[in-house]
Amino acid sequence: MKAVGIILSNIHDKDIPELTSIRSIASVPFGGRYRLIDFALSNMVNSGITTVGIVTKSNYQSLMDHVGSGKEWDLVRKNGGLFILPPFSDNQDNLYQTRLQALSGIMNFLQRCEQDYVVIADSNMVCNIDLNDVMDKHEEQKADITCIYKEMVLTGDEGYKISAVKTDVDGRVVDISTASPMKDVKVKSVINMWVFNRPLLINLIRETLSRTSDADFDLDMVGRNIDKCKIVGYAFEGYFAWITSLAKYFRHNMDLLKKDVRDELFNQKHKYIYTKIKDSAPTSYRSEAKVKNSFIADGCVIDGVVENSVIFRGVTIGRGSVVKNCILMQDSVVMDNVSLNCVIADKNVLIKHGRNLSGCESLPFFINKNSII
Amino acid sequence: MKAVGIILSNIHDKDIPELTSIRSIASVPFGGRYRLIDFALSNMVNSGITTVGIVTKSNYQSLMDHVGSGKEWDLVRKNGGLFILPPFSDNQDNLYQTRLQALSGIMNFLQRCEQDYVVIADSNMVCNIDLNDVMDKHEEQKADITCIYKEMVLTGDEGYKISAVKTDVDGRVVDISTASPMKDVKVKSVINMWVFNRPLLINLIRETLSRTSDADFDLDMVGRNIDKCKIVGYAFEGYFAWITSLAKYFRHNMDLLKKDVRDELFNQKHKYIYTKIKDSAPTSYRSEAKVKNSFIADGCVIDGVVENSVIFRGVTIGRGSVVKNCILMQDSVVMDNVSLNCVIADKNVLIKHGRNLSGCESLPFFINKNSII
Amino acid sequence: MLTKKECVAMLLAGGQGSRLYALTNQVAKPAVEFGAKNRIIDFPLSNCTNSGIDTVGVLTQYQPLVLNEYIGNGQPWDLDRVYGGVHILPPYQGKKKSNWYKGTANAIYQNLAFIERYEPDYVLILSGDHIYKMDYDAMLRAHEQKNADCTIAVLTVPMEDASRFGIMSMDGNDRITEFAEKPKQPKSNQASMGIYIFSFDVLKQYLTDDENDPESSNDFGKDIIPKMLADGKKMYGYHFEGYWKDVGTIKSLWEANMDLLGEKPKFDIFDTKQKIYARKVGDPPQFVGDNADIQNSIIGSGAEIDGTVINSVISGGVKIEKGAIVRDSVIFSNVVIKENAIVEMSIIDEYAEIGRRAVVGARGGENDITVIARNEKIADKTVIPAGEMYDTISGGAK
Amino acid sequence: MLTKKECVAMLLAGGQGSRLYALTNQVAKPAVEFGAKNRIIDFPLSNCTNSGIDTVGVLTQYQPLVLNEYIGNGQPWDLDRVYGGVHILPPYQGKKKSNWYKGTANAIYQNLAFIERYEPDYVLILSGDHIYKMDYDAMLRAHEQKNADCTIAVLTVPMEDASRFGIMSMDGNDRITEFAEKPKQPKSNQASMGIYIFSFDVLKQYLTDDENDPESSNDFGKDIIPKMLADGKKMYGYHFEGYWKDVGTIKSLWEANMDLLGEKPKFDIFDTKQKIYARKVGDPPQFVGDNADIQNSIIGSGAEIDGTVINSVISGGVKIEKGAIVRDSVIFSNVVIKENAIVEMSIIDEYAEIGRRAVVGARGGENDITVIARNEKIADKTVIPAGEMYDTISGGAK
Repeated sequence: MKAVGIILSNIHDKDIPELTSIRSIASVPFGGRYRLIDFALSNMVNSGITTVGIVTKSNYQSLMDHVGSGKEWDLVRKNGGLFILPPFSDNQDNLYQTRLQALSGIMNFLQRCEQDYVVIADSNMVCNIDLNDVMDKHEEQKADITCIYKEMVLTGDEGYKISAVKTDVDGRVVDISTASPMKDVKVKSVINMWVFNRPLLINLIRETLSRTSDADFDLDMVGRNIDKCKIVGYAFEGYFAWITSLAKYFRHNMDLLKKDVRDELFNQKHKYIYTKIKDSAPTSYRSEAKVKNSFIADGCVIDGVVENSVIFRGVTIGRGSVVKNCILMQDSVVMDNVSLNCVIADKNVLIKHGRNLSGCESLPFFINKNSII
Repeated sequence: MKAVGIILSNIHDKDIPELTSIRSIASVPFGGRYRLIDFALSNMVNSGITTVGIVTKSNYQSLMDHVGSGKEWDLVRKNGGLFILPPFSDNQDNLYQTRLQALSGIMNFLQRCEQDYVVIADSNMVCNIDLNDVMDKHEEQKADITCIYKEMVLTGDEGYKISAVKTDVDGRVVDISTASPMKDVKVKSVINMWVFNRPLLINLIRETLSRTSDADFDLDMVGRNIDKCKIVGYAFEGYFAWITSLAKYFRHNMDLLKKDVRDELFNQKHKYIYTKIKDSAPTSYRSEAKVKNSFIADGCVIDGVVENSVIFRGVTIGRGSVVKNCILMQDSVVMDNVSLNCVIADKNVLIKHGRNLSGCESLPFFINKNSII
Repeated sequence: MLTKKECVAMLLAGGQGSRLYALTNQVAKPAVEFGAKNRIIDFPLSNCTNSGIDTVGVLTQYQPLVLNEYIGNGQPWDLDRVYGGVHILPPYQGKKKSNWYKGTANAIYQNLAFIERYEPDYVLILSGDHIYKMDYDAMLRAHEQKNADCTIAVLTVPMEDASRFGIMSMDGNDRITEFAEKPKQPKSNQASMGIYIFSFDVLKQYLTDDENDPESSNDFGKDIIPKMLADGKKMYGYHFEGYWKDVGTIKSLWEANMDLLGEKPKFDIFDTKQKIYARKVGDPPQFVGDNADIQNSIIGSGAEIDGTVINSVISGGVKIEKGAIVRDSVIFSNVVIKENAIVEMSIIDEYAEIGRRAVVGARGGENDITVIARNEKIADKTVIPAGEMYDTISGGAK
Repeated sequence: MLTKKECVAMLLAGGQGSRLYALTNQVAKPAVEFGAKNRIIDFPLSNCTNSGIDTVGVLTQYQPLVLNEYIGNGQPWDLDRVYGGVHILPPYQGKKKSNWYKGTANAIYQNLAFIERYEPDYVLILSGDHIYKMDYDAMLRAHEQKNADCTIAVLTVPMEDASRFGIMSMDGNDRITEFAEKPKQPKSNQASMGIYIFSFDVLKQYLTDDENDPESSNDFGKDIIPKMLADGKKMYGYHFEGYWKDVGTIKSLWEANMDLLGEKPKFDIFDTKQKIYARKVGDPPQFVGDNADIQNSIIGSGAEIDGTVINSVISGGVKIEKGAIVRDSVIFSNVVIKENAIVEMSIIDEYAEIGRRAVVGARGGENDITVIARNEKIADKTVIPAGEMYDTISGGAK
């Protein structure tokens, strides 16, 4: 009960227009049966956070459908629970653009909470992090702010600016800066997960926005207060995937074919990733099924060849079809004698007899939701 | 499972600016512990409706706080349950103005439902109606649309236009028209509760809006189809209060001091009105309490005189104070030796020692939420 | 929602299910797994939900811990209602006496107060050991239409099996004229499915009379139904067509699992109109490895398959390692089958582990199903012969 | 959320509570009403919730129907958790034996499997018949800090009452040096409140040993605690200051209700920081009529008061008609007190009806509380003398 969780559901909607034209980044399907928000949300509830606010802006009907009452995350509660925080009415024409504006829109919520800490997270990432450990260290070090970072070697194709921190020997953050990514540079990258002391956060947001209305969270709010506040870094050592482009979406789904990634994300006792229950049947492998190295959700009927693929719930793959290196979302149907390679099919796509579709890893072939091809 | 419920939460926000500047009409407090939407919502669940969509537009944070996950109405469900339907993102600058526009915004929801019927209700009214009986008659008569009406003698001060229907001997609606109310005229007033066959409703909304974008629900959508559809009337005989002005808000709260009104609204077996549970203590009557003819919620501490009043949860009334003909909302504090007559205090008001405030029935003295006087 | 309930269902889940041997040494029969992601009780519970019945009493007294935990608040079946929903009903001590349930009728009798709370017109009596999908609402409408006192669901069975059932004779209007529990010389092949709808006032009267009859064995099939028939009550058969299987024996449980397989399975669990719900949390998708070969099988979520699986039903969380072969078998959840082990014609209960190169069961007759009990560890290279009930922990043998 | 639980609470709600006479003829003691809107069990359950303990086993075997229904899914106490939450634990039949709970320790022993599921470090043992607000978390932290095997909540009682309690002697560090269950010659006035925290591994060991000891009465106070003390286990007292009352007798139940009244009540239920939750649905506000005169009383929702109420505790849904007088009494929910009836120094159980001009009880000593049992109808003008236990339905008398 000591921390409230805040998840920003819309901040990165522009990154993958293919997937987010019809939904928020938070509700992008991932890994056979999940939505991206499942990771942030499950991380929070697994660490005992029972009050979570999801900041929304637009396109959040699919998100609300997915999280529903919060039951799957045990967030139907008398005290606390799940809160969808829609934008304010007096602000309709002028919806938030920045992270700070988003947070300033939920000031009432932040004030009414009684928890000591606020854990803030984006919803465009995949990881299984023990936030309890983060909060314990935050308390032990008597920090005002904990910045969770991930040491990573940049590839130069991140496609967006990255905030990096420098820390001293005690782990205290001494610098935060933003730069366009350069190849092969090793940085302590801010991964947009933070722990704040709640009253401090409220003051900092107010103060920062009172000076510049489009102030930057990392640089202006945190960066300018490095001397005034005790800001400590927390190095996250585990698997971390940032879903920031369609190619990365593809790559990180494929990561799930590695046993160590699966084990870390999904098979840690007491740290499961929860998602909406769909009551599908088991998956049925028919007599012509030949499946290798694939991650396959419930309710599929497979009578063809599947290799190196992530198959979502309720997908049908017909006899004689060959599916390799693909991501097929919920309820897609691949009829007979189809050949697919490096294809991402959004939900409920129908691919007719005999089609032959092929993309490549850096540019997967994308098929829109509900298409018939 | 045969009908889906739709509640319009914002249609009448302009009617009582005193109470709705900070909330939707649906979340206006009423009758000691309720919010107006409790009546529409409870009527629906009492008739076995388990899927309810609440159409929202603006100012709906207090409404979402009140209905929460829908637990109090047993609407936390795997299949169906409670849906908050926010406005569409691509329409932010152009939020719905009319009832029909509001419904057209939830077309997806209406299409995805599988129920045969749609029950539509406004949220600015107080009644306990057996919608099962309405639906049974709708089915028996093989109607396309049932218009629930109330026979009433107009007072001329309704302050808004009223739609009235005419029916033939079989109860079929033969005319619907709108007119400014005239005193002492008896009409079959449309009370904005309808039963539609779902596919028909979807078609009618589309068709009507395709011709006129600001078309009227009663006149354009229903009125112009009187010959094409079978529209039957259902006369609601019970207590019905329309909360359309502050004076009416006052008057209809005072109605609750009548035993027959209370019994009809609150004491019908299997037809309770549900609301959010607050876990208040019982109400405590101290040694100087003198209470008569009043409706008093839980968690109050009363040590003064209270007469002909409606007292919400958690109100404190100090020694020597006299409260008559008042509505005091949640957590208001009346200190010692205060005299109040015909006062409406919004939530969390503090009235200091010795104050003497008095309004009259047609113009109650209104005190804003959180005021200190 | 605090409304009167038209129909309350009472599910008899109390039996030990001793013909399931090792599988029910530690859990009650309705808690036994079925079909890669369900437990047996999912079927009657889901049927209730899909039939619009939202108030269910589950009568338990034998090894109820796993079952209680599984049913929990009833949420997976949408039975976590504010009023109604699913309630576990164990035996209890009253002021004057305390009794374990004596028979099926006595179990309901002891819980009349539970039923009365909902003021139902009808009571539906169900068993916890049948696999089927059924619309109880249609049966209820038939009961109502005929103004019956009791309606019994009827299935046509092969004549040679008839002596294992309660057998009915009916007139042209489906009114029951005769009823014989497990007759040696059955007069028809119309068998009771053990699913009854009673008008509540009639049921209450007969249960009360039955309780006061010291001669009675307090059983629906043996006492209540024959007595009502003798009294000339209006009792009708309701014909059920579709898949129905009593899974009270190892053989029938295995067969029912096999009935899920094939291009056109005898029992279609893929039908999304009548979903069978289950309590499931936290399982990721299944992973199929490079060495896997899976044919004509169904597999639940979270399984990791790197071996050969043929004609089998594999529950969630099962691991089948490289080189292992599973054929014609039913593997319950969280079982581990190690490298190069062979499992044939077997049922392996939850959390068991089959060691490397071990051989469990053999291809053969369906009367020789091999069973490995819950939590058992079969050492590497061990051979468990066909037809064995392997149960060292609770000590039972065949 | 499928996380291990630091502490699981086990609530002993099994006792018949025979010293509450008529009030517990039809319901278990923890289901008896208290304080205008609660039942006794609300107190330990709410304390758990307010202390961050979200996993509670409730051990019942006597008349559990009302209690089971009341606890239901645990939602009012926020104990409807997906994992954890509140579970009713009745006795059950195992493969080899079937036993009613023999004593408090045996009841926990029979449910070790339930506790183990949550892998707790600590187990909190509670009773279902105490009225108090307590932060169990603070006690847990003390237990943890002292690395104790067992911590017992301790209350200072008047010396003359000490022989009714388990009495402890402690050293300067609060380590318990002596424990005597209801000693004739108490050595201190430090009384056990019947609230224990055990480190689970230690508890498990002692319960298992106790079960194997044929001489044991399987009771915490009589067997487990003295045995642990004799073995030199680290046992500490945890001092509780605040209101606490065992409401196991009619007199103490009445007194505890009276303790809620006054400008500065002995027990403050208005404190919103530690709310006591209750299952409540559908009640409208209370209505106070033109003829009412209410002083120094607390009244629950949905009551309709048109008579005189003085120094009394009135539950929800009670009707007190014009001219009726209720004084120094506790009226449970849905009681009707008709015109000009007089009720004094009484406890009237749920759904009872007091006829016109009837007189129930009399002003007098607190040892002469009059009790009218559940559902009783007192005819017009009947006089029920002080001290009577009126119970024609379940047939009990004082």
